[in-house]
Amino acid sequence: MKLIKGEIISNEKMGDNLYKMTIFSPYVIKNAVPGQFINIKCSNDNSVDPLLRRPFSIHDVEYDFKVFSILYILRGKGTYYLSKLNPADVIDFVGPLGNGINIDKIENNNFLLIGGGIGIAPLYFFAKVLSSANKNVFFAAGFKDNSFLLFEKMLERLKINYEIYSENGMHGSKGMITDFIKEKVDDFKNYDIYCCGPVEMYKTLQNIFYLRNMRAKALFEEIMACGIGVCKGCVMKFKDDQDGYFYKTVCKDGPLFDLMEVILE
Amino acid sequence: MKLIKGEIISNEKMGDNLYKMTIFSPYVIKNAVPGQFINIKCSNDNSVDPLLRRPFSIHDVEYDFKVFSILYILRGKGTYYLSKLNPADVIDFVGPLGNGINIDKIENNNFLLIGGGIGIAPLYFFAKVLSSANKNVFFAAGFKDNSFLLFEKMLERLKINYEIYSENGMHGSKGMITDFIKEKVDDFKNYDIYCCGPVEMYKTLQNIFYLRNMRAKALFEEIMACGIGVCKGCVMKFKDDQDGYFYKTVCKDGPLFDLMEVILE
Amino acid sequence: MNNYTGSGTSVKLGSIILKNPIVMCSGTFSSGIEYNDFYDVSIVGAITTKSFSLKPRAGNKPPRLCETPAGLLNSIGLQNEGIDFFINEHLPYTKKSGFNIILSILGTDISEFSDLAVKIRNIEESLIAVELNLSCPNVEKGGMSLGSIPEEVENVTTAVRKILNIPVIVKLSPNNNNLSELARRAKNGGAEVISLINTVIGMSIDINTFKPKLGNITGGLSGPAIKPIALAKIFNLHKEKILPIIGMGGIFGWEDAVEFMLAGANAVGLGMVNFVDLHAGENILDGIINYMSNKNILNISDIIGKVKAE
Amino acid sequence: MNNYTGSGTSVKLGSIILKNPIVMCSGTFSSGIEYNDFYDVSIVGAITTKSFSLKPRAGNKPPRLCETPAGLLNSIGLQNEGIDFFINEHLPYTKKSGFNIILSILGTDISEFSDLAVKIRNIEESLIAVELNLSCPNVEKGGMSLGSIPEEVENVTTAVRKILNIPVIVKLSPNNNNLSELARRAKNGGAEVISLINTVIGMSIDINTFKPKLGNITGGLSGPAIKPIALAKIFNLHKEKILPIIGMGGIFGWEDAVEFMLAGANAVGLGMVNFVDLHAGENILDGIINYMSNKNILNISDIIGKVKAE
Ligand SMILES: Cc1cc2nc3c(=O)[nH]c(=O)nc-3n(C[C@H](O)[C@H](O)[C@H](O)COP(=O)(O)OP(=O)(O)OC[C@H]3O[C@@H](n4cnc5c(N)ncnc54)[C@H](O)[C@@H]3O)c2cc1C
Ligand SMILES: Cc1cc2nc3c(=O)[nH]c(=O)nc-3n(C[C@H](O)[C@H](O)[C@H](O)COP(=O)(O)OP(=O)(O)OC[C@H]3O[C@@H](n4cnc5c(N)ncnc54)[C@H](O)[C@@H]3O)c2cc1C
Ligand SMILES: Cc1cc2nc3c(=O)[nH]c(=O)nc-3n(C[C@H](O)[C@H](O)[C@H](O)COP(=O)(O)O)c2cc1C
Ligand SMILES: Cc1cc2nc3c(=O)[nH]c(=O)nc-3n(C[C@H](O)[C@H](O)[C@H](O)COP(=O)(O)O)c2cc1C
Ligand code: FES
Ligand code: FES
Repeated sequence: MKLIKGEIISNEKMGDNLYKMTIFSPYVIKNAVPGQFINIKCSNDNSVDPLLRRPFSIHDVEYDFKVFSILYILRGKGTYYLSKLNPADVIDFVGPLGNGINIDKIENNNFLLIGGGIGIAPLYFFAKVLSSANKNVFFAAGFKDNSFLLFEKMLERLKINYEIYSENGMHGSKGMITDFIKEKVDDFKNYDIYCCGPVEMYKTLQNIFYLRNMRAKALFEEIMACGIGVCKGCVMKFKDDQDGYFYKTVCKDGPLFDLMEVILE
Repeated sequence: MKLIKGEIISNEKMGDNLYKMTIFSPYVIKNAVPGQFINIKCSNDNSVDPLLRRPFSIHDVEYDFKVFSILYILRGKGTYYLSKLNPADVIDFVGPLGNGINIDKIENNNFLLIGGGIGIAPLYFFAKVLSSANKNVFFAAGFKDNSFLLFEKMLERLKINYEIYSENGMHGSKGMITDFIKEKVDDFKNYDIYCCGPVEMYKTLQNIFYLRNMRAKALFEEIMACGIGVCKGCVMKFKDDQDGYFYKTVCKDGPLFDLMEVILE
Repeated sequence: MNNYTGSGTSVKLGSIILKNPIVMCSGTFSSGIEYNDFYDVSIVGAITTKSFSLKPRAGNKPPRLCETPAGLLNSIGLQNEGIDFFINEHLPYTKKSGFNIILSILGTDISEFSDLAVKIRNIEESLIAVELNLSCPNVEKGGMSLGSIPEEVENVTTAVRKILNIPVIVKLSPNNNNLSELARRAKNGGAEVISLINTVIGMSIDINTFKPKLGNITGGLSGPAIKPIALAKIFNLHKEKILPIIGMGGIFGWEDAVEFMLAGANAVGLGMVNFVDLHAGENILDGIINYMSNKNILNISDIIGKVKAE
Repeated sequence: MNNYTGSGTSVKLGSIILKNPIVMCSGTFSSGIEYNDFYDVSIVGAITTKSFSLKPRAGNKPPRLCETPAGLLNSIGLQNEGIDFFINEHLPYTKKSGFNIILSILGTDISEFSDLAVKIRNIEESLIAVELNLSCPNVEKGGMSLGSIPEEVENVTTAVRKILNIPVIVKLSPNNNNLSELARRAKNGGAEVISLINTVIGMSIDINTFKPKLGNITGGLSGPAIKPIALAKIFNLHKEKILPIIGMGGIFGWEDAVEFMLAGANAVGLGMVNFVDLHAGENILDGIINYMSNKNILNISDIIGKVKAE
């Protein structure tokens, strides 16, 4: 991990409030694994508004061009700032951060990736890595509406199996992606499962997997300050060996955790 | 005075750290008199950095096109923000503000305008108004270096008399404009004198005029918050009838004051 | 633009009823006259005037302002033209224009406050309330402000209360640790409402000249920077249920105003935001009304102190 | 990059001599190990560790962070792995890497502080000083922090001083009115330095859920927003010449650091700036050194307290 000034190669609108920014960085290309993120300063050099850096998952990596990208949703001041940047502008970021997924250590050949909303961002990077390693990948993605239409094109290009659901039925099948998982869960008994999405999705998945004694890993989000494990601000709750609990940092111990160990409140 | 969203027509670099911004505003065109200023929000809508509005003199007015302009020096965050704006962007400003100079009330036909540095900005508007009223105008301007070279072109077009000094001699004669005034002051005995410049210039001028029992008016600057006379933040010191003193606001009672009445500390 | 007179926006503070919770802070809105050029300021719940003393005060030596990160330091030093000026020059205009005026007064001791109250007795019916600004440094009390001494808060309030029939508001400074004691004393003295917070003591230095950026060396910090501090003070005081609160300190948008009410403010004070958004009064009121309709809140007073903090 | 060891940058605080005035604040730099990946953090004057308690502390329930205008609210709740963890896991690394460590310790009463001191006795020679974080709420004292009670400040300092031979620093919170009394008590107890300021109490509320944005309801405000407040506190305490001061609170650039020294800080603490500028230590040190050479300042200690404020 390093403090980097990276040149923006492109910054495009992908859908309603959805943008993709591509950044040149040989260092990130060389070091990043799926699930890791970068922490971006979203204001001019001397500005303190917004004050904190903003974390974004590494969404895609193009090794040939030494560029990576982030996929982001317009939320507040930080993402507004990002959305106004142009090619050739420079962003100041720290990364790659977090534990991420080291595929060399995984023996399984079958992978189920479950993404909810913007949660598909880091999972796409993972899917790409798995598919180039000739693993069998099934990508289950759920959205609110059709603002991620372009994402389906990207999945197609990966030549993996996928299923898309949207709550209003405008993209893929109508319904929640967790409905699909519930129905088909037995097909994935021997898969390694990775999820990324909102807390509500995680609660549902915990229930589904718990009943079947299955396990899964998940990528989490918390508001961050330092991004490197120093401030203990971005913590999640875990059961300890006794009847108590303790906290782990999302930025350093995570963002990848065992979904079945996290206490969601 | 009104809160206005004005469209930027142009925003050009005029010299080292010197910019000119032209803004469309029929309201300002209709109401502004020389010496008045506008108070600009120099950050995006929801940003608080910088927090306060920044005051800028009305520098030029083109009645035909319903545009006016400001001439500004890059100093800090506020002017940096302004310098990055483009034609068709909109700025949020309040104006026209301050007492200004009502030429209809002036009987004299001869005017000496003394400008130091960016102080020439509001005096140019005054010179233009005077020259279209066929008054006899002499513009004495002093600069540090040659960063105001383009300004001389503007003066030439007004067809008025002028004299330019610069401290390093790179523009006009070498020296301080106050040296010129000191030497020629008797030529201007019956002129109405208006000045705008830094405090050091004002102190020198006070001395020159005091010895000769002459008077002059001057435009002042103070850090401002409200810009409309409410907060009493932007005050200058004046002698009162007894031996005491009192404060007047630059934004509302000024920025034009009798140079000989102000206590400069 | 929304309808400002719907009863859903009205709030009650002791015997004071405001048509909406927007109160302009003392010193940031003069008597409202200048802002009336920008919008009809009679729409706001109340306008607190600049603090007036018995005699005119020249104020502190400049510079009096300095911008800090998301904040404004000021050391105006309570420059004002004296209470007579308000009565003769401002009041006729504010009456005619239907402004809801809270008159802020300022004294260095009980006797100045009493003299002020006597002058106000004649104009009482044109005012909603009187607000006591107790932050003027008092020579006899070793330069401490009356507002930091519990007995003085009670005594001054009692003295003013005796003379006037209109409600008395006491404005407290956050630079005190004992806000609940001060509020209790204000209540004992007969105050009906607490205004909280005044500015926080701060300072700034020019690293080239080595001079303080304010002529008075230190000053009072206001603006968004102090918002979380103000909220915590209001939340803590509200819990004690001593008196209703006009909450202020860094409110910039309607969201902030709602936040203050959730924390326990019965009404909200807009201070230096008026310098940046010259239509802040109507904009923030509009925002609150939209929020109410989006959230189906019939009476804004229903959200006061409703932060979920067990 | 500049040369950091030139004697012109060194400062003296009691018997502590730092090679330069840059001190990393407790809780914002861990023990320096993570930041050492970004630059050689042994260049800074000192690194104050996260506050360690006798036993590990789980900390407060999340969310623990909330951004405010130019500020950061935190309610970490002093999560730490306990003093033994520091001694066994961090100290070997910090020793090897030549970090100048100020160990921050945290107790709920005198006995915990004494027990901590006993543990530290064995590693004293690897530390520059120990800093007492007295802001932990104490059950016996009705939830008040020890740091707000003058006698406790003195007693805790005395107790630690008796056990340890290295200098003791006492860190004070700005949420107290009586800073000079607290500093005098710290001095009586044998402290050589005061660290000022810790975070300011603040709060923030989500207007959609009505929930406080921090799991712990209130938290501590740090960052540029509090800079003017910190400066005024340091200026006022410095005037009393009780003890040397490590000044902190909102320092973001070298200009801020200089401002703090002019106000009276003998050294400057960098806190949450480390989260935004991960090279803050070297950047701010570089800035100070450039300023010195531009201004012909031979010794940075010559500017301490030199604000022109008569
Ligand atoms: C590890 C990690 C990876 C992420 N990856 C992505 C991604 O790939 N694409 C994407 O669109 N978003 C991602 N997010 C969320 C993203 O950080 C927030 O959307 C962003 O910070 C919002 O900033 P803002 O200024 O636009 O909004 P604001 O409303 O101004 O944010 C206010 C504050 O909340 C924090 N915040 C708000 N939402 C979140 C959140 N969900 N998580 C953490 N902090 C938050 C911000 O840091 C800030 O302090 C990720 C978050 C984390 C922790
Ligand atoms: C009536 C009036 C008319 C002015 N006309 C012009 C003009 O025509 N062209 C021009 O270039 N400048 C003019 N100025 C000065 C201009 O307002 C400042 O240069 C500008 O505010 C600097 O802002 P900044 O954020 O770039 O600098 P910063 O360094 O960030 O400013 C910091 C703070 O100081 C204040 N400030 C700094 N310098 C001045 C100053 N000289 N006067 C008032 N406030 C100041 C700012 O408002 C701000 O609060 C005028 C000032 C006044 C009062
Ligand atoms: C320029 C200025 C002048 C002020 N004058 C007074 C005053 O005369 N009386 C008073 O009680 N408060 C005064 N205040 C304090 C405000 O009324 C308010 O309490 C404070 O600014 C916090 O609110 P804000 O952050 O919204 O500005 C003044 C504040 C400012 C900024
Ligand atoms: C996330 C965080 C954790 C902190 N933890 C501690 C701590 O453990 N001990 C302590 O004495 N101060 C702690 N502080 C306070 C800082 O040391 C410092 O006094 C304060 O943040 C002001 O400086 P700043 O504005 O530069 O951050 C913490 C501050 C932050 C932001
Ligand atoms: S953001 Fe600081 S520990 Fe995770
Ligand atoms: S800026 Fe407020 S009175 Fe002039």
